[in-house]
Amino acid sequence: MDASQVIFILSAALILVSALLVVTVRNLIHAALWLIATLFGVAILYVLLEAGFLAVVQVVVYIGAIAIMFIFAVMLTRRDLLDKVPQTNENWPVALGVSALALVGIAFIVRGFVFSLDRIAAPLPENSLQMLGDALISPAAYVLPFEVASVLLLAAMIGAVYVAMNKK
Amino acid sequence: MQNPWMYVGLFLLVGVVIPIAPILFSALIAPKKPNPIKQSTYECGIETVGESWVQFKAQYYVFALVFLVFDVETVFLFPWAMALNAQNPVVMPAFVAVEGIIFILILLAGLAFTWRKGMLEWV
Amino acid sequence: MIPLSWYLYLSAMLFAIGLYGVLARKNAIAILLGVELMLNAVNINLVAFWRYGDLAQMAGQVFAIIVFAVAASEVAVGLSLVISVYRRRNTVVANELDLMKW
Amino acid sequence: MEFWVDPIKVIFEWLMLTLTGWGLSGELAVVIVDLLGIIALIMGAMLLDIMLVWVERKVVARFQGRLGPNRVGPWGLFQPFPDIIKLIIKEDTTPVGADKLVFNLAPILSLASVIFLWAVLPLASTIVGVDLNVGLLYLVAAGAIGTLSIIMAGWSSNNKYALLGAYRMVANMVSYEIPMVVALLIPTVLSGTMSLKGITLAQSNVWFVVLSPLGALLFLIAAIAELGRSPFDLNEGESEIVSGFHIEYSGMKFGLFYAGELLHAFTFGAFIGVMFFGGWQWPLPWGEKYALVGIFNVLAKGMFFYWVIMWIKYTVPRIRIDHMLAFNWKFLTPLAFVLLMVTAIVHALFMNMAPWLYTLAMFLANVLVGWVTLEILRSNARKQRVAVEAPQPVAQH
Repeated sequence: MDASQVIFILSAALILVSALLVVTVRNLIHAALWLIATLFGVAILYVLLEAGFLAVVQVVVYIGAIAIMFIFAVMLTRRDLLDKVPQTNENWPVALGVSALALVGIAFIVRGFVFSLDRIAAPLPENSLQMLGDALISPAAYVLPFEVASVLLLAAMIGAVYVAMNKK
Repeated sequence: MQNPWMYVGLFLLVGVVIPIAPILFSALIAPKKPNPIKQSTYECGIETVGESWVQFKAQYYVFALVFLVFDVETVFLFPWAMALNAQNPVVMPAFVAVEGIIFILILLAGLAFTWRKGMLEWV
Repeated sequence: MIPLSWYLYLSAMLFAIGLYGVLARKNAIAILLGVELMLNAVNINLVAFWRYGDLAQMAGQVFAIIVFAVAASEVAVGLSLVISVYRRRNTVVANELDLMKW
Repeated sequence: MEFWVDPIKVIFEWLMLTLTGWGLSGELAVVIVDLLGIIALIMGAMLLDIMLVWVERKVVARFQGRLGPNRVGPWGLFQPFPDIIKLIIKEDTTPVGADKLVFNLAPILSLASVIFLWAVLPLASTIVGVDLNVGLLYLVAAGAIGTLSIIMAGWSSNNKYALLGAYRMVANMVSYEIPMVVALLIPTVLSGTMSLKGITLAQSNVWFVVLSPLGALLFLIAAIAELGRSPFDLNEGESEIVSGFHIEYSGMKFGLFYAGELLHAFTFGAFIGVMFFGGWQWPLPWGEKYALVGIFNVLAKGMFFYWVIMWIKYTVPRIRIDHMLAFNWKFLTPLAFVLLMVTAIVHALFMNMAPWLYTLAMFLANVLVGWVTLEILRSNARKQRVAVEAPQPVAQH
């Protein structure tokens, strides 16, 4: 067991425990804060995968914007009643069954993969960040998703602003 | 130093521990004589009415929303800015710049829409 | 070194937890929290496959970034629907939004 | 002689030799030495922070025609220490209904988010905590944690004013992150790297403030808003929401918020120096060669911009909330994006030309953008003046 495996296990534990708390705690603000812990754990995984850019982006976008939006929305819609009563609906056992089934199913698929699961990552080229930039702008690669992403964001912004608009 | 992120991890750990130290130290030596008046919510001496949660302007929300979209946009722009300076460019720099400008203009259209609809006003 | 399968199993577990959150939670905002967990599970998979696959292909990282954009859009629209509903009907409980049921 | 060129490296090697001499494995020794270095760096930053309390009080006193602290030690230099002792021995109250864990976590994260910034601050050519290839985004990420801590503080205090402070934080301070990030994109475009060391090295001929004066100005304004300092201190607003999010904090926890704010201002000052004013390479020469001179240069720039931020803070009154939001979304953000687009296109067209031509084109493009902005502002102001000065219908009797 080397250092990276220890870090992986620790961050996996952080991710899973806080994710479980996200879906179980009654106080929604706490759920949002646990979500932040999960997201931070995922950022550590990205670092282990040597995708430093994505790790930092994870913190900037998820923690800096998305999680804050969640906390904000909870503060906006908070009814005190909601913190005390159970937060799950009546068919939660079904939900548990379905998600357990999904887990088993995915695990089954993962086991049946054609390529070797024990493969070890090849050493990363020095300029992977530059490669990402090149991939995003080169017409042979992903310039279309790059531009479409901005259209998606535009649609989201217009839609969200339109919905949030007070029609009085 | 093999991996810079190892250093960052250590730094984050120490950076969180060091602010905890004075709080713990203070908790050890500071007096502790709580009473209900001392612990009541501070509202300039007037007694608190109702809960701390009060209705507030949803307008705050619209700004957070526009912020969210633009924040994600900047993430796309950082790799673009680096590609603009590529040593052996796959694409002509001017073409790269134009791609980024199209990207920005599409999003500025969203800002213009919000502006025109009067959602940026603080009423 | 960490084998690829560890990441895949972890992401499967995260996905299952998120799915449970989506299906079992009452509060609409909590449901969106579950969706975020699922999207993160997907992202772990994408990046892991990039790292263990062909490194010259940046597809994994590019699509992880696109997933960020999708997640942000989903949160923006989803939460503004929730808030809009809350302002009209004064509830965020998904079961109580049954106007279209009949 | 070698010691004065790079003392840190000499000490590092000496420690490594000592530790491996004790029989430790190489990797463990590296971790231990790194840990010691980190603690030393953070302690240095905290010591600087303590002195900033004195600087802040002394400078504000001068701005207001007072003397400021002058009893404890020469020029009141030791004044911060009694301040700290007072904060430590003060009783720490927690309001009823507060969310204990979140309430206690918030000040820690607030100061920690500022300390995190020091990991990537290039103090000299050889003394960088760590030279991340995504250093600029790391800055933004640390800022995100700071924002989070303020929202946590505002929410967990169970206080209406604190909550209002948190709401304002989200709407105002967070909004200014957009022009700030766009202003960070400009050095990235110019240097082609996100590493702060790379950005400093790219300025060895021409500083980026010459290439993009508007970018530097935008960053300064957005940074002040991001710091939550006056005139953008709406989330504190002593006179309206009685210091907002940290209203319920007392003792050392308040102290951490305060220390975080001061150190944040200084650190951002240092980053302005690094990103637009050539980092360790100026005002003293030999900054490139001698590490200590480089550190002096960076800290001197940090102190200068800290002073500029203070100057603005104690001169300009607080901005009204609608003005502040309009200023960001209707002026700063569009201007930042236009500037980014112009910078990108000029960079793409002139990057292979002679350096002097490139510099000239960049500078002129900035001047042009600035001039057009001023013209638009002027015509807007003229329209508003005409509307106000138009003869109002007088009531007929």
